[in-house]
Amino acid sequence: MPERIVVPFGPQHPVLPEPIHLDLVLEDETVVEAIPSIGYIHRGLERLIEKREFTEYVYVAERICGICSFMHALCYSQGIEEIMKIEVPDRARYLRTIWSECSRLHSHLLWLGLFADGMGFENLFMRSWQLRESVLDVLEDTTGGRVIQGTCKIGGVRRDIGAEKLAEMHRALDPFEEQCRNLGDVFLNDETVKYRLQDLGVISKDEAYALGAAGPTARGSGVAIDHRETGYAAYGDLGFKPVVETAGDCYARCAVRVKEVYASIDLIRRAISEMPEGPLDVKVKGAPDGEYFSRVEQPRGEVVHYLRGNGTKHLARARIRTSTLANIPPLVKMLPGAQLADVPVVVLSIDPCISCTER
Amino acid sequence: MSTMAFLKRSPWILHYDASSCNGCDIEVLACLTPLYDVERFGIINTGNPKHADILMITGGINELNRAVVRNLYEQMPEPKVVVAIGICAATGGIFRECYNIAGGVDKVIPVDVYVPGCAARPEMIIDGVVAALSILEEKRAKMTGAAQIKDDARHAAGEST
Amino acid sequence: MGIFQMTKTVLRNLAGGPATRQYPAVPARTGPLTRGHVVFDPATCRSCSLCSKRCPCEAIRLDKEAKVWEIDRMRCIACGDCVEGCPFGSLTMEPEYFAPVVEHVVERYTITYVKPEKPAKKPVDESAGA
Amino acid sequence: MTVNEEQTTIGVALEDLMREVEGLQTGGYRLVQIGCTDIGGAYEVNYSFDKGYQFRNLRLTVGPETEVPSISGIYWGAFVYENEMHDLFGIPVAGINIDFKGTFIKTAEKYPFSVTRRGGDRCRNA
Amino acid sequence: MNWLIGAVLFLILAPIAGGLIAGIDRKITARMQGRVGPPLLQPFYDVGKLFEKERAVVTTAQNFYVLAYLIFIALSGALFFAGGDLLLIVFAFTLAHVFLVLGAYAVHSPYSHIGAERELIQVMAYEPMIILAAVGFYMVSGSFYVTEIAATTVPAILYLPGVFLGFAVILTIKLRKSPFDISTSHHAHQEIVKGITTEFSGSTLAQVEIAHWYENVFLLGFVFLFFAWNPVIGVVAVAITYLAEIFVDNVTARARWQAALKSGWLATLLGIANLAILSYMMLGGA
Amino acid sequence: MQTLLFLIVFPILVACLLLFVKRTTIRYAVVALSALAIGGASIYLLMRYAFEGAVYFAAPSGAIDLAMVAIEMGLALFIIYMGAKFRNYLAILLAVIQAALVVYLEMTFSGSLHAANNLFIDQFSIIMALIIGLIGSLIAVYAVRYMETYHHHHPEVRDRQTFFFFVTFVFLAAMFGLVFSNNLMWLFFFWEITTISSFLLIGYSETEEATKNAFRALVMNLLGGVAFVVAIVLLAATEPTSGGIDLARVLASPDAAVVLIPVVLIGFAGITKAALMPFSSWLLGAMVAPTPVSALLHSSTMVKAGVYILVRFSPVFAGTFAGFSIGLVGGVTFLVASAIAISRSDAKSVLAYSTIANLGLIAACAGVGTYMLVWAAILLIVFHAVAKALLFLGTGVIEQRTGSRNIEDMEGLIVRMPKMAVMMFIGIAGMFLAPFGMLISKWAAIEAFVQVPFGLIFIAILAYGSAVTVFFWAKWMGKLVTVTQNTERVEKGFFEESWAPLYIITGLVIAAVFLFPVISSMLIEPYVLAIYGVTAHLADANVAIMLLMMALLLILPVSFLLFKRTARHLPAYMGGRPATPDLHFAGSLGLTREAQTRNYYLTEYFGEAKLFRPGAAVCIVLILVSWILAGVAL
Ligand code: SF4
Ligand code: SF4
Ligand code: SF4
Ligand code: SF4
Ligand code: SF4
Ligand code: SF4
Ligand code: SF4
Ligand code: SF4
Repeated sequence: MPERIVVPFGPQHPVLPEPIHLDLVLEDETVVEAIPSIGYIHRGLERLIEKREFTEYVYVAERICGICSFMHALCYSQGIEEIMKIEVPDRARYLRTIWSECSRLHSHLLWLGLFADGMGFENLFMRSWQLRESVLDVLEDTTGGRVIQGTCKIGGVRRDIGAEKLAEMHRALDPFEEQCRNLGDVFLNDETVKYRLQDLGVISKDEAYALGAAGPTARGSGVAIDHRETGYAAYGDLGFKPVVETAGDCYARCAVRVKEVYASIDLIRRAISEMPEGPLDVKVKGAPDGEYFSRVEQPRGEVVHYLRGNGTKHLARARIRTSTLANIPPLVKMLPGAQLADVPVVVLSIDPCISCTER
Repeated sequence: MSTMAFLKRSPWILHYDASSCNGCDIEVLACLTPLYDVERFGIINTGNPKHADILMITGGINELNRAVVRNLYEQMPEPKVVVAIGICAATGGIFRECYNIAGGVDKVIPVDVYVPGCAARPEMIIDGVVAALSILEEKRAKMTGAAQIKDDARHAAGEST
Repeated sequence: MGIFQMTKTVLRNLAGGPATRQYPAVPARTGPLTRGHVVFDPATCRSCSLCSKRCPCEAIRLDKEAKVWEIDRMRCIACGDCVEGCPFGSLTMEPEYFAPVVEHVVERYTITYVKPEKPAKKPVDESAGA
Repeated sequence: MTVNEEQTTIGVALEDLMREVEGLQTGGYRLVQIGCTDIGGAYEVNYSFDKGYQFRNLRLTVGPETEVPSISGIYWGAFVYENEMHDLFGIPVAGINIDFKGTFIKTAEKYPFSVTRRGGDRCRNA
Repeated sequence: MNWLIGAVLFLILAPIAGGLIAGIDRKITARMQGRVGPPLLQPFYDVGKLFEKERAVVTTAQNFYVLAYLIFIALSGALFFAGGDLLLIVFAFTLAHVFLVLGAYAVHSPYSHIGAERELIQVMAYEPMIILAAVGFYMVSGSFYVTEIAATTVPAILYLPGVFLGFAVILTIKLRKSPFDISTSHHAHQEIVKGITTEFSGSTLAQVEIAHWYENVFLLGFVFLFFAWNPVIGVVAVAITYLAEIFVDNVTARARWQAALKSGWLATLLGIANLAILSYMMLGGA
Repeated sequence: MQTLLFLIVFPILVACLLLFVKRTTIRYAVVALSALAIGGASIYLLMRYAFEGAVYFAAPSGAIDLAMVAIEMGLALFIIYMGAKFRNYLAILLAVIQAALVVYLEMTFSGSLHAANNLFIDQFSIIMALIIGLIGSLIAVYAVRYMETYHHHHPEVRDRQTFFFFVTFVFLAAMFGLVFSNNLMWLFFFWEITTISSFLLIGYSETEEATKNAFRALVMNLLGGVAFVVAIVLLAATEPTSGGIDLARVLASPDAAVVLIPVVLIGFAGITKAALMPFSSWLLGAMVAPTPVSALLHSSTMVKAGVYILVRFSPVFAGTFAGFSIGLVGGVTFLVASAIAISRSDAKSVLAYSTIANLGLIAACAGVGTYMLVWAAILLIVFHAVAKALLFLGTGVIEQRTGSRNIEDMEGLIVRMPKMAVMMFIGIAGMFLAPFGMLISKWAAIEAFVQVPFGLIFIAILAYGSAVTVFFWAKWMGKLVTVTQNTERVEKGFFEESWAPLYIITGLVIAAVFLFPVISSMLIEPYVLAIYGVTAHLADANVAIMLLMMALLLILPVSFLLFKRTARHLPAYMGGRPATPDLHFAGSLGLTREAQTRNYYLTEYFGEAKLFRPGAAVCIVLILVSWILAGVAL
């Protein structure tokens, strides 16, 4: 009869770069109970809205999280634009799409690396992050920042990408895609990786839907929700289909992300070739009055910015619900029954981003 | 009492994400990867305070992590240095005025090097570690010196009795 | 067949040599847009205080009376908003990073711009430290 | 294929909340979020649901001390939002399936978003 | 007196060789990962550094067990290079590991204990194969003594290919290489922090590291025995074997303990099959 | 011969005396003095006969034989009575069969029921006598204090201490008789006495469980007893070629095929008594008895009678397929029982499985029966007896002191009961670490099996088995040495006297390593030489290395002094969470939790439920095969 082991897992833990803590109750190494707890990163930036004008708040929104910083800025800006009925110029919409997808690329590659690290596959981690650097280089060249871009603003974008740079990016996409596909092959076909991922942390389609799972966590279980389908930014013009896997295990969630990497490359390619000319932004006058639930598909799933203006320069409320928060209930269901060695893998399989979760 | 100073050639780091936005965080991790490869300098990210020489903290101090940061710092054997990565870790950065942010890391533990930037970039982080190394070496010298003094005192006491 | 999928990468890495950018032997890679740090030109600043108002981090402080312009390097997020906002081009964003320091740095400049017809340009008194 | 997103907000009374939520659940909606807003002396609690990108929002308005029933019996995952509601706003939620009892998000100042929070310093340049 | 020279040489040279091997290992690993990697002498810097650190313990007893671990690892290696009885060496080797495990147990710490349990699982996984390898050598050379095994003129590897493969599997466990670096790991982060070495720091950790160097040299010596009939081929084979281990380390994810145990035991079965065929041939031949 | 008789008769006298001693102090004095006498006598035996080889004594028979039969009938009646009382009809049936067979034997073969010499002694018997005389009597001494506390803790159990010690000493007497008998009828008589004694001791507490387990032991041993009688009947029937009931003659029998069947049957009796699979359950059930009983059963008596008989007859097994499959029964038992021990957290249960495993190993050696293996088997018997006695007695002390015999509850024993922890540590080390005896014996066994045809099977079993053994012992050791914080010492105040036997046995465990070369060259090697004409021994160089290791082990603790000085004490790593020194930390849901470190039990792979039945099934098949093969050989 196995005895119960109680292990304090985190907040500081080598495998999870962000502080999340779990009280693990194990029998031998099988998890019987895992209660997560957060709060180590809570800053309280929603209330910063009281101290920042709504235009300045974009900088704060970007720093809700440094990984999909662009997406947060985008989600926030789109919300304000919706309230203020601002029509964003076409070129800006396309540029936003390109940067969004670059963010998704670097985020997914980052995640793939961390995931490999979680499985103890150091070389794969190195390779993923090496590829990610090429995306970061593009981001730096086009926005001036590697991880915090600072190019999205209300009413459009702050920088353009010149034709020359666009052409260069387009040329670079093919070799990059090939490298990504080689990397993806390892994740999808390597036996040791499969052994670590398959049948682990299974969430059925119905369960995923009922628990409100978001993003690849939902899509890995066969729930086809992807907010890009609503056609914000330029997605409506580019045509978009969500990537869906049905197994609901860690392998499926990984596969979704691998395939989304390919899909992102494709979207960028199309966005570049269909890039319209035109202005980058429109002038923002007045202050927002009204409310809107702005939703954007982040690498980790849908994020909701609930924005409510009261006609002044300061919003009355900004409430940010991120995908990781929505994915915590599925995570709680996934852990019991896993092995201790699988705990980081399962936790990482929802791609937790504590920073934006806790705000 | 060695004067070899291996410490400078083998700084092992412990990275903790206090309340950063992940931006600086992932740049710290990026340092380990092929393009920056800090292992060139003998740096290893240990993830275990008992093995670490340099504590790298990203993000500011909030209500909950205050005790964690102090705990990690105390778990590290001397000599040790603290490198605050990013302006959040220096002053709280853009979140300085948030109700849950008490300020930079130096509110809780002594910080030896500040790496500014938002996000701090891998190259700056490398520079930060290099700056930390000489401080680390200073601390080691002081430590062995102190031990020497203590030793001498003990000898003196031993002889007098 | 799925075993050792990583072999290709390993062999390529061995054959191709390391991808490492040899910083610091090789200078850091930056682009023209790279936001490194803000540089202030005391000779052209007209103390309009727009920069300090726009700054989301309260990193810039301006004392119009004393003609002092300060930037707290430990607060600046290098967003570039002040640079964009300065109507007189007194601020520029340099791609080089601000080097790590052992103490908080607040840079203080005395504005040398003089209103008269011919603006005399001479940089004076640049002191770092806090 | 692009789906047009629609957002509808329906006010709901406290006593109807559970019924409405159950209705949405049987209707195949998923829970997107629960969020609160301080509207001066009272809270608006938004229960947001979605089905095929059609966004439905139940809006409950409650006084500062009113106890709100938990919907975690219907939507298991609601506990994250309800704990947050309690920790940040101080709204008492009754019967959460996983009740963190005020430790979900620990804050330096208690209930930082509550209507009774101190200060009205809306301007940083004061 | 030959045996004494072997033992003394081992005690002096093994740490140097072991540290260099570790340095080469890290360099090659880095290259396989597209990185430059640390200087060749990095392992020595690391150990030197550890000796410079403050002595910090959770409980004083931990140092005692680690020292015992080091001493007995060195002893078993020395016995090996002195040409002693292989079985006795294997048992001394086990004793050493039990001390390491006890060191981790002595500390009342969850991660340390989990590491200790996993280390024991590893011991359980590799021990049968090591014993079997010793028996295999006996069947080929008619002796358990390393001196005599090393002196045989028959190429042991030809008779013991299965045993060698099995040994290669457990060598991965012993060198703490992926996929079997479950109890503590030299690289890639691990869910149990640093497992068995979590609570060791400073000079104690340095001792663990030095013991590991001793151990590696000893293990490579063991590999050499398979090829001992021709020293040149032997050295080359040892190098190739080690390279293969580094390679496997770099192309696999870490396994769970179940897989480590099963692999170790299946490897043993392979060895048994090999020996069964061998003994059948010998019976038939006789 | 007087010494032999003294060792058999004196304990019986003491037993009768103890029936009338009610005060603990007086009982302690009596037991301690008799222990001294018995121990002294066995040492005298050693000095007197060690260099003489086998010596035979024509002890008076006739009247004694009759008395024995009478007592056997009486015992049968007693079993029938008990069986009726507790409705265990199987026991009655077996007792009746056995009695009937004995009567049949006496009636039909009275002519061939005599041995030239009823008693004998050789080096093997001396070793057994030493084990019984030293370890057995030390356990008896320990039991005096233990039983007093036992009744203190268990007021619900009827106090029958006088009876308890009576049976204990009868038990010792029977064991002496058993190892000195050359007459198989005598041997069988003592054999039956040990069965009954253990039955009475296991059922001591008179609880339902105790009674049930006592009967299980009884039934299984009676089964062996029946086989034993059948064997004697067969031997008596084939007296001219087989040698009848004269042990020496049977062993020297010219017609090995004839004696093989009876010897295999006796081997079967040995298997039941040695609690090999599938009969292990009686020994496991015996754990309900007070700890000294377990110590007795496991280390110096009872099961040792089982393996004694197997080793005695191993020259007959040697080289036969029947013997080989008996050896396999032992081998499988060794592997399965060791594996199951992993999944147990009850200290006594672990000890029990480990005993079964080691008996299995001894049986494996005996069954295959080459000279080297017999040498190894006897080594195993010796080392197992000392180390196991220490462990049982230690567990008993710990249980009485801390209220638990769960291994998990022994966490931090090094802080709470440092002396006890060190003794347990040594005991456990004695079970599986180089250079202690058990490991040396295993090593010897491996070297021996290599040279046996098909020995590879045993090598494989040993390789896996010893790996498994390392796992469960080391994790137990680990629990002992964990330095916990904030735990009080509970060692003080324990009856100081009961430490004496523990100290002595601890000394014996260590001494066994140093004396091992002496024991081997003085007793075991001559015995093996006498029987096989060749003998085994360890190479001198290896002995030297082992002694060096032992010396290192003894010196190492001195290095402790080195560490005392400057180290700074840090709390354990708790994921950065602030925690108290006793590992309480702030957990989720606002609860304060305690980090718990527990051993692994790997039940999924090594659970009793998973392994016991398959193991038992394999062993049953092997036993049947051994009979068939014996039959075929004929
Ligand atoms: S999910 Fe949130 S925290 Fe994570 S990368 Fe995106 S915005 Fe950042
Ligand atoms: S300094 Fe900037 S990038 Fe770094 S953690 Fe703070 S907000 Fe994020
Ligand atoms: S204090 Fe900061 S925010 Fe306020 S005016 Fe000065 S620079 Fe601007
Ligand atoms: S760059 Fe941004 S943060 Fe820095 S001073 Fe200018 S506006 Fe402020
Ligand atoms: S720097 Fe530019 S914006 Fe700032 S005060 Fe001077 S002129 Fe105005
Ligand atoms: S403008 Fe003045 S009164 Fe108004 S909120 Fe700001 S500080 Fe307060
Ligand atoms: S008046 Fe309003 S917008 Fe202006 S500074 Fe004050 S709070 Fe901000
Ligand atoms: S800072 Fe000055 S201008 Fe801005 S809101 Fe406050 S008072 Fe008004």
